[in-house]
Amino acid sequence: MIARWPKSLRFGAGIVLLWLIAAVLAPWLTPADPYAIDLDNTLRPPGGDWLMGTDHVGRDVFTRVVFAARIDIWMGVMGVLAPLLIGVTIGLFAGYFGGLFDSVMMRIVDITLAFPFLILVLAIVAMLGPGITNFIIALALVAWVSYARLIRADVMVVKNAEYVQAARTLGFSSPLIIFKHVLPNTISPIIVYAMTDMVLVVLAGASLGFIGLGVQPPTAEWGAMIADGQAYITEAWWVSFFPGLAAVSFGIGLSLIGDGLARMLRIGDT
Amino acid sequence: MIFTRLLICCLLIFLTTVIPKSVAGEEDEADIIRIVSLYRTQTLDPIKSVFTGSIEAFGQLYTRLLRLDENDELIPGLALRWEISADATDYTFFLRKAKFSDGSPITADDVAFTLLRMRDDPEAAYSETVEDMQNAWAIDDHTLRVRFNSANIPFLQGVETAFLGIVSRADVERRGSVDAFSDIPVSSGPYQVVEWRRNDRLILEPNPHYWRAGYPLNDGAELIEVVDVNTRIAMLQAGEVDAVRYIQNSHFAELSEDPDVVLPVEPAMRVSVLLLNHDRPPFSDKRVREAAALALDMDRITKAMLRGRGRTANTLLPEQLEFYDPDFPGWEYNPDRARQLIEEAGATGADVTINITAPDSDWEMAALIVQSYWGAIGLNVIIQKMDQALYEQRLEDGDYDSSIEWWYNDSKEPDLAVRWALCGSCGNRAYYTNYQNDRVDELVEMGTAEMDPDRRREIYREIQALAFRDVAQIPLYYFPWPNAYSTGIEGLRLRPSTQWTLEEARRVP
Amino acid sequence: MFLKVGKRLGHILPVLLGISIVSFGLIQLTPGDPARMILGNKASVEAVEAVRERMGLNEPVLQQYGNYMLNLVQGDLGESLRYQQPVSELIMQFLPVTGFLALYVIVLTVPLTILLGILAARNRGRWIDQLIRMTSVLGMTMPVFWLAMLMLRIFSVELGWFPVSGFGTGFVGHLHHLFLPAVSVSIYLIPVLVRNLRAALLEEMNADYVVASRSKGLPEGYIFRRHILKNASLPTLNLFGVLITWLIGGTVIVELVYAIPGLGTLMFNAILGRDYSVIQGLTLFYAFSTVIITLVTDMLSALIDPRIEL
Amino acid sequence: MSEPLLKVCNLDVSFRSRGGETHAVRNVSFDVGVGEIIGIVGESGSGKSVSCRAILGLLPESASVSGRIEYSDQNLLGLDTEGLRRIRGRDVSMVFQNPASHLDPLMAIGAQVSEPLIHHQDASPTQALDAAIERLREVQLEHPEQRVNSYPHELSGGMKQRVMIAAAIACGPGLLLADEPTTALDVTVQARILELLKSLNEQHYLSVVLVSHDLAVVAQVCDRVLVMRHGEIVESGDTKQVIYSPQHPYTQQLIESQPSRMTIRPPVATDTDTLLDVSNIDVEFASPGGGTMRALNDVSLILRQGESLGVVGESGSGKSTLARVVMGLVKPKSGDVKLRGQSILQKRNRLDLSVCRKVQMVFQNPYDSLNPRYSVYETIAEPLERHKLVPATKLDERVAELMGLVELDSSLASRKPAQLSGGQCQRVGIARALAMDPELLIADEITSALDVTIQAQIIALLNRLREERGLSVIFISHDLTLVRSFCDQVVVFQSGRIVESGAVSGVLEQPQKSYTQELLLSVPTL
Repeated sequence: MIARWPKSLRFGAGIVLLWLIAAVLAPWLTPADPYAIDLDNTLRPPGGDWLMGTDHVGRDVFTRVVFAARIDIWMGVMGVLAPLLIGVTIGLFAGYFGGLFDSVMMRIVDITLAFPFLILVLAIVAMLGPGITNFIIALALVAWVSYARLIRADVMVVKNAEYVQAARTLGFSSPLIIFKHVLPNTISPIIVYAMTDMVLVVLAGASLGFIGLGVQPPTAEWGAMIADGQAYITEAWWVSFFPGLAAVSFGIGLSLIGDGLARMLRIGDT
Repeated sequence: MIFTRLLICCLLIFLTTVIPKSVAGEEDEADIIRIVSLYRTQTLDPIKSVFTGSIEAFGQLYTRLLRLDENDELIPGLALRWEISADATDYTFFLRKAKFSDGSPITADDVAFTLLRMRDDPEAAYSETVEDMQNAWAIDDHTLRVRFNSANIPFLQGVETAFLGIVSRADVERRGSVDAFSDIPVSSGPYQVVEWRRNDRLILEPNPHYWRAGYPLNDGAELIEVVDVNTRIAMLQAGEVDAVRYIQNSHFAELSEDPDVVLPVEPAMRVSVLLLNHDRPPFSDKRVREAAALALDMDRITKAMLRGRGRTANTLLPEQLEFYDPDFPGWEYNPDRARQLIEEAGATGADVTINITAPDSDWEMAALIVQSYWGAIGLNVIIQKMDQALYEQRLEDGDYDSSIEWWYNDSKEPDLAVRWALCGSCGNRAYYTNYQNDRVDELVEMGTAEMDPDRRREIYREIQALAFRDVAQIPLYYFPWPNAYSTGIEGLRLRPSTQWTLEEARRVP
Repeated sequence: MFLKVGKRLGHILPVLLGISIVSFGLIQLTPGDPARMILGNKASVEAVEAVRERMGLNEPVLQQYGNYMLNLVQGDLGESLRYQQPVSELIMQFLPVTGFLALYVIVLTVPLTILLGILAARNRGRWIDQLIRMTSVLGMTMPVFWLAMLMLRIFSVELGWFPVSGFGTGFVGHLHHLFLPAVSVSIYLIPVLVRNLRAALLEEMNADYVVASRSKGLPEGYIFRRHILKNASLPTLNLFGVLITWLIGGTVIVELVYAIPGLGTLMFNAILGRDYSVIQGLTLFYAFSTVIITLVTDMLSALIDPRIEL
Repeated sequence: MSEPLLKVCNLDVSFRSRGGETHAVRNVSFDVGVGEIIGIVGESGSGKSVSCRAILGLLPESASVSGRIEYSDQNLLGLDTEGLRRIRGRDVSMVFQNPASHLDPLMAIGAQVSEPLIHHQDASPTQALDAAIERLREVQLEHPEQRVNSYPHELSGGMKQRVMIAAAIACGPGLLLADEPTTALDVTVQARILELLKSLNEQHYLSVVLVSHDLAVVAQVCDRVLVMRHGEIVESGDTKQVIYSPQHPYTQQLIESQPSRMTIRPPVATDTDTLLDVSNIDVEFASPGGGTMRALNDVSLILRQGESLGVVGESGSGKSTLARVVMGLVKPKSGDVKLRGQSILQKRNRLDLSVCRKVQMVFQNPYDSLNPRYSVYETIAEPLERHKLVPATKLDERVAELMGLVELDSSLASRKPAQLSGGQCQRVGIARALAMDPELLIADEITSALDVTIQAQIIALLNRLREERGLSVIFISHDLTLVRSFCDQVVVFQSGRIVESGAVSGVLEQPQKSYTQELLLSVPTL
């Protein structure tokens, strides 16, 4: 099975799997407590007791980078899953039934799209208060439109396919047709998009962290760590470099998976 | 073919961007002082905001009756001299001849108008100074009388604050209270506005009619607003600005090694504190508050946060204030006692939030340190970082457990400080902590009216001691202004009262 | 044609109405008080109340919305609560900067995208293709603010080639000041567009009409330019349109890092200061420009592709 | 016979893929004389198109070609890209199967016809355009002066094919390779395109290689025929000789599978009860340009129990719309459909099960009509399971039974559509319909995408089902000969109306309407 995967998919899956393992085994892989501050050992360079050095309050950067995988993976997954579920459901029904529901939903999509993404998220986060859960809620409220649009376009095509017509002539109920016949045949590009989107979610989280509305301290999260560390870039490059490296490698892993999946499922030829 | 065309295209773009450097060269070099700051100019009406950014601008636009010398002592400003009645209710100021930026004379009537406006305008942000004022009127063009209902000692310090910058009665009445201060107000101070690009910068040029002859020493100034601290510092290092307001802990090491930058220790009349909500468990229990204070190793915190640039706070008043008690012992670090108190209060494992504003890496760092110390005595600390508006709202609503803050006083006069920070009945619920001690409130009123300096000293000493023992707030440290300056200019500093000596600044020849 | 454009513009009215309702609702639900944000925390409760009263914030929500819409119908976006300056004036103050930046990004992005897209597609699977793909992924996964900060440190502070902040004066000055910001945005945009163009090119290269053109004996270069590139440009053009709309509202971070007084900075400050009318006005402006840009993209598509009707 | 224009010797083509090498063409040799039309016939995958494309070097990079291809003594296989380019379009040119996809949608047709002139004869754009107008006139495109500025999507399929031919003959080549040039077209259009090719051949002494899956088409215009199967030529020779005395068994099978040659004895309906009564159906669709388009106009017909009704007409004439109205997939504007006297017009989105069980449909496109994610077993079992038509314990048994009924090997049960052939897919579609145990089966062009031999098998299967189960069938087809051999009654559709109807023997032997006559005349027969 794996042997038949495209090279990029195997490579990408490998990277992501490594991070998954790191996230699960974080407490056993790391030498320190990710939240323990040590004011006697701030901004220590990499090497010796600290594989990747320490940050401005003396926390072990390596430990935090590994622990951050937990948050970032969770954020990526939830930040994609929630809008995916909402968007796919709405897109499926809107595309399949058309009519008033479709028109209303598409107007809502228009409205959401016309809002600048980051600003909408910013407003929602300001409204609900900061924190990772609210960030994901904000994402879900905004990002579903991309999924809805994507799947709706495909549903419009697939619903006219003869096998869907056939399912109708067999007297199947609409939900059955939608979930058993339409959904499985429209979901592949969504999955590929979701992979790219996951990169964007992690990045958006980091951007929000830069404005200070991302995850709450002292949570170890790559974006927040980069944002915290960049102030020390001349004094202690390692504080932001290693989380940056982690985020980029995770992003590359996801992109490669997206590429590979696209190739395997023959969606476009990338 | 298509490739060559595209390549040429890319090349052209590159050239057009790199060439300007050599063609345009340096921009015009008039002697303009540029200051970049996190803080925004929100309004140009001196009574309408107490936010730092606005105050810094007010000082440049509006002169006051008194001003400060280089040692920050009161000296004559617009008023050449003044007399105070024996019961300290009547103040008479004798004004010098001076003009507004529009060329009209500054009269005693304008000053009276300024004072009354602050007292009467419902939108006046901070009118404590003139709250008790009975009236202010011009005896003649150059003589002003101010009368209070009862003795008012702090007033003299109060007239120096930027909020009492003198505005033109004729202009305010002509344009109206709102329009007179939008865009280009009539100024009485060293500068007048060239352009106010809201959300970006305030561009100033010298006021040709400024009464201090020969000042400003420069050709103008720009107060620039930039959100990101890294950008502010990069601007200084690239020579785009002459001074940076509010650098953070993270950049001290880098900047102190930069030969073109100076990092003077500029005292500020402010104190960094941990606000505790007295209305909400667990901090409604004095034992928990005390434990929270005892749990903190203040000297370690100060050292970590200030890198040797300031002192641990030993009382709740800024050290620059008059009647500050330098001998007060402050908190000792005693985690064992703290843990014991927490257990006694049954607060072990209690959830406690610390609110901080974002994005501010220093507050985050302080919060992390406090979290670690409080965690050691059995409190479960949750840090909540939020944007300023939300933060203020929560503070005002009393919807918080604790909060890392600093506050400053506009003058050396402790009256305003205690009213603001410690007096439970003075309007702000002791800085929204809901701290209430009737004796403190009583002492505050006594302090305002007491004329004998020694007795005043006793009053404020008692206030400091009482509030400290009640753990009204936990004082952390006194910290200087974290400003950085280019070595290319001289004469510029930020006074303890948040005023620039901009008119005295100039480029080093 | 004009009729269709008019009809399209007519369609945006309900969208704009929806947006105004949503943004109004969002603002009302967001905690924080604009009056407090002007006066400061030392200000008395009475002063805050007085300011709220003047701003009309104490009126019932529906009435506030009604007033707002009444003004809007007359073409008035209202006044900034914080600055008492007409919102339209504020937008006009910041718009040229963002507009210039957006154009700059387009000028940087388009030729490079075409160049790299073609290089990658024509050398599919070879090292140059792999290199372009890997750098693209890198460009996409690098946090914008981090990259921007690094470039600022290297090119502005260390090397002194470009200014750190601001917009500069004169056309050349603008070009010079906005170079790094434009590059920062392009580094994110180009990979997205190159991937898209590469995929479209590869798809078109296998199209039937390409074989047919070859059977007519047309030179490969000609086929590529006149047939493949033109056909492949359509999806990329659409994506480009989407990205430009994103650009107008999405350069907040870049604007903050390079201290550029653009619309993103304005929006950021308005949100932080709870300057309701500015947030509303800007949101509507964004929405409107999104629709206009989409319309322009569609018109361009229709110009290239005779099958597309507006 | 003089020296041949094109000589193909021992042509071998194989494709490299991840799975290894596949041989598409083996040892193919033939030649084409000056002014000759030769036909290459074969079913899908027989290597006919590949051989044709190999001549001009138009195969993808993964193909490796060996052998010799000589055009006027020049070995085409030995030429570099530039050399080949000079030959293409000038000496040898090609027209393709699907004119819609082989024309650049973004370029005006005038420019597309001018292109070879500009590149081979250094003509200026205006000269080339004038010449292009001439060529378009030659291929009998009406009003070529105005049409040059049209885009492909504004033309009909036949017109597009004419444009492609005009571009191919623009530089006056000696040889035209025509790869299934009429497959996607209606019969009447097909006839005219074939006529055009013939006249070009006569007027310009143009040699033509005509590739087709339809032996009848080839027989109509070609001097000689090659029959290909599995990449090899199995028989070749003079057209008459191959058709009347085929040597190879495959050729024989091919000829026997021709609808006109099919030896099917349709069962005669004995029951005279009316099963389906369609009366005065009007259907309107919103057309993309605004306004409405009338797809069916006052259509009425009657189907008796056990009968087979043929519905014929060109594409867009409303045949399929009728099927969808009967199935309840399309709601008519007015009119009624009665099954055994009861109206079955649907109100709700979900179709009424009682109607579904009586009327079932089989679709045109074998692959598209099956859910690509379902195995054969799942596809057939789904209706049984959902509607609980059999107890769960009997499910496997019933699926096996249905598969047997449509002559599907039980080993295919776990396969997905992508792993099946077109004919197998179509059998699965029939089995799925039969699972509902219907009385009426609507077959909508179910063989049009299949090779003739497979078509013959499917028709035989349908016929058997009619015989065994007394199934009534509405058989929709564009192929009149097929209808003639399979149906009792026929209705002829033109532009949404029924122009003629009646018993097959009557209508098709002695058509009354000119349209029906034209349809009949256009059908190529052996």
